[in-house]
Amino acid sequence: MVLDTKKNDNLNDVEELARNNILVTTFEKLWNWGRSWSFWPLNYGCNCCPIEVMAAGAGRFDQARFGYEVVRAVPRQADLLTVAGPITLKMKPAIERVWAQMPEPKWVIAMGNCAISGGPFKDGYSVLPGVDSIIPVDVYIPGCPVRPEALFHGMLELKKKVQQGEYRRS
Amino acid sequence: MEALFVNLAAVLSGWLTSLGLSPIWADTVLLFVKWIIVITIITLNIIILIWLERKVSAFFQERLGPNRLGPFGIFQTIADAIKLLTKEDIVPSAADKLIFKTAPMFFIVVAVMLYTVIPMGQGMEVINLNIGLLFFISIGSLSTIALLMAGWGSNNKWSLMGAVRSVAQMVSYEIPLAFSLLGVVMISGSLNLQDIVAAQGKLWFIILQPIAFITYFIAATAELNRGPFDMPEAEQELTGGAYTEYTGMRWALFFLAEYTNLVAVSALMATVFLGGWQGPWLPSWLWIIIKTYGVILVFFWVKWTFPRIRMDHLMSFSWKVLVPVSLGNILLTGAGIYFCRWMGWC
Amino acid sequence: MIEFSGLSLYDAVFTAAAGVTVTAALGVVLFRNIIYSALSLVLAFLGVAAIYFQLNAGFLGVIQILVYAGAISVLIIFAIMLVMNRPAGRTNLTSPRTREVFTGGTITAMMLTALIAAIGLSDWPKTVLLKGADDTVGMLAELMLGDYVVAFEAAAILLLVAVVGAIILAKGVENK
Amino acid sequence: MNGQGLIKGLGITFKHFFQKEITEQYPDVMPQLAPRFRGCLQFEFEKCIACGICVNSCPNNVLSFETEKDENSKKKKLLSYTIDFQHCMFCNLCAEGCPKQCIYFDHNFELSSFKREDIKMVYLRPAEMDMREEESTNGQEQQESKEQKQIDAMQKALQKNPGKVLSKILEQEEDIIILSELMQSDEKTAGKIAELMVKDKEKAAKVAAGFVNKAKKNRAKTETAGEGGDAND
Repeated sequence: MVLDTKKNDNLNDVEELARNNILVTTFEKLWNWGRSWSFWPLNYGCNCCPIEVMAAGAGRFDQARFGYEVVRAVPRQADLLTVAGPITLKMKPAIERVWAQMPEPKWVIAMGNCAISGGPFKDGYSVLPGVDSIIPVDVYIPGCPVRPEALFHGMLELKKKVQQGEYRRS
Repeated sequence: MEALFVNLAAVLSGWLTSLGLSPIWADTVLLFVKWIIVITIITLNIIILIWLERKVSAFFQERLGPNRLGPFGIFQTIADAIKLLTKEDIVPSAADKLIFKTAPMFFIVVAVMLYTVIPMGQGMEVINLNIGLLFFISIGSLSTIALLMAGWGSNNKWSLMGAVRSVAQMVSYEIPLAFSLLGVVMISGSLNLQDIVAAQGKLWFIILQPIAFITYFIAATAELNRGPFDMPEAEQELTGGAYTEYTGMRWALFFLAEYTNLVAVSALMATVFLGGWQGPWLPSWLWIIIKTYGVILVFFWVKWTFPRIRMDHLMSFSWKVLVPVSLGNILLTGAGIYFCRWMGWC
Repeated sequence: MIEFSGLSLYDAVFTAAAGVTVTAALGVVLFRNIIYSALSLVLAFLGVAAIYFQLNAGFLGVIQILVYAGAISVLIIFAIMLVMNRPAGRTNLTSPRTREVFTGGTITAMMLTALIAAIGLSDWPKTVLLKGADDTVGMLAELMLGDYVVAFEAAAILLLVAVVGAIILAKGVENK
Repeated sequence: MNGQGLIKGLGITFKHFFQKEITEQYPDVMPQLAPRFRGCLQFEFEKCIACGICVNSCPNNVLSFETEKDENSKKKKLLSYTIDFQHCMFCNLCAEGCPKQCIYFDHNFELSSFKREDIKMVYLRPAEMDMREEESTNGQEQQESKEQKQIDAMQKALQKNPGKVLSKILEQEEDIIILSELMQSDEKTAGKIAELMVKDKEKAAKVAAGFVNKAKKNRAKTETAGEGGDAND
């Protein structure tokens, strides 16, 4: 194990140690592989994007090809929160709670322009300017509504991100 | 090939006695080895089974199913298992921690215990109990308690509701389940599963007992909490039923146990109604696997065809249709046996 | 059967099963949470079933599991859950008063005396019944449906009456 | 009879089990999109005349631009153009109103990004544009080069959004699709139509109609030939 002696910062040393630790990094790679191939989504949405989510799960587009079809109704067993709709002030506590109930590691996809920024409803008195104002978002998928293929693209991008290990752990 | 595993067991037993162990201890060690083998096979089998269900359900809906990981997506379940193993393990602060943590273990232990008596081939079973069938039913009834523990321990309204439903459902469906097997017991005159298999040398009991087969199939579907009778974890009404609060590996244990139950019940069905390990050309342990998988595919077929039915319909179906029909079947079988003896056929 | 001597495996298994049974039975009485009591009742039933199995009374053991552990205790837990309306931690008796202790103690002592007397005065067979031990079910069937068929059917009718009575109590009788 | 429906249902799933899967394999095979599918909003800086119609017609304030008045020619000069894509609802009003067709939707739908800032698209004035303006001197040359430029632009537009451009010379949607397919396979035809569309619109319409008829005839011929072949088999 070679440590960079020039770096005096302790934190860097720890990171360096972690990076050079063969055992842990290999396991980490395996875990990330497993995680990236099995996002079990929990879907939130209002009207048009969820229709596309349903289409994505159905025969023509088939989310199951990537192994992401196990849609859980329970946040406790979900890995991926798909927010597909504008967040109103009334739904804000629900989203926050569901997010808090999901076990780590967890990810969020903001699907559609409503979820990203409030979309056409951005001037509404009760609409939040995007999900990222309450919970951290990993992938933004613009569209109105998002095509099922675009949703897959977002999920595959997230897969790349997870496989590289670049995700936060709160 | 036929006596492959039996010979292996004999060799192991001989080796153990040559080490200086007394026969009783050698038998005990051998029993544990058998258990470990059974558990390993169950786990591997279930990894394949979950993949199979995803693939089969996809084909029923003209989809492709998992096809990215490995050939035909066969490693999909392994990725899921790795993910579930590394998930955060949440125990709700308001839950009854002891009961919450014990429930999945209890469930899987009960599910694995079912394999004690199932004959996996000629002379291949963990214990040759003379009351095997009854043992299977009685151990199967214990899984209710595990669900009840999960539902109550979670301290969650969905969990409790799911547990209450599952208990009501399983207690009512145990009666037609046991009654439909009684016809078979009356014909074969034994509760030993190997004897029942031997009694089917000429004619499978599915031909002699078609009504019992159908009632058993329906009751078993309800006992397994599988669709269309998956009321206890109805996602649309109860989010996750008794498993609502479980995360990661604890939830996976429940899932594993459900599939273990599925395989056990299918294997029992193959044993009792479809001639067990008997069959031409192939070795006996292969026949039981083929038959079990056939029954499992029928379970999949039923699950992915029918929508979930209502709770009160489910209960009234059990008490008003299945129980009388299975009782009638017993009466009919008794009359048939008397008639047969009177005519001098048997 | 295999002959045993000293502390054999047989004894070890019996000790384990008996230990579980006694501990669980104590748990039923001593737990302050009534759900815990009910669940340890299940454990006690299972321990008793294990002892039955060891005594070569497999049928009895299986019925013990099926009826007591699988059905009756489930119904007990079910009833507790449905009617319980206070925190589970304080559902069992915590500090019984002197009078209750006295009454309960007296009854227990009487029962125990009767039981010991019954065990001590009976003429038990000194050897385990080995002949035909494989067919305990058949023997039981012959006894129940042959010699004691009247008692058996009477018990069945009693149960039926109880069920009908329970339904009438629960649903009420409509006056026409 | 009771249970008949159950058996029928089982039969249906059994039938579907053996039918061919209808799944599209997206990342391997790209989906067939309709010609007028609205994917990502594209902007061509050089063609924009900064009239502001797009900005005014946008219901969600997605678009905005900065201009500067040129001292010499007293024309408005576009400095930057911003598409804040996160509010867009793909209504196409901007593209419909644009007189120069410099804003349009292409077929790219893979827009997901890890950061919200990446969704916003900002177009800055390219440096070559100023240089080119200084270079232009002679009137005749300018006229010619202007025409050439227009033809080039038209060709580009035809490539990017054939349906919209061709709707000016052809009326029926069916014909438009046929012609756009024809042009995709044959560059020469595309160039010819673009040239004619800039110079003489009526003639362009006639030529286009001719092409369409020819294509239709060819298609009919191949179809009948195919049928004949089947009959012979």
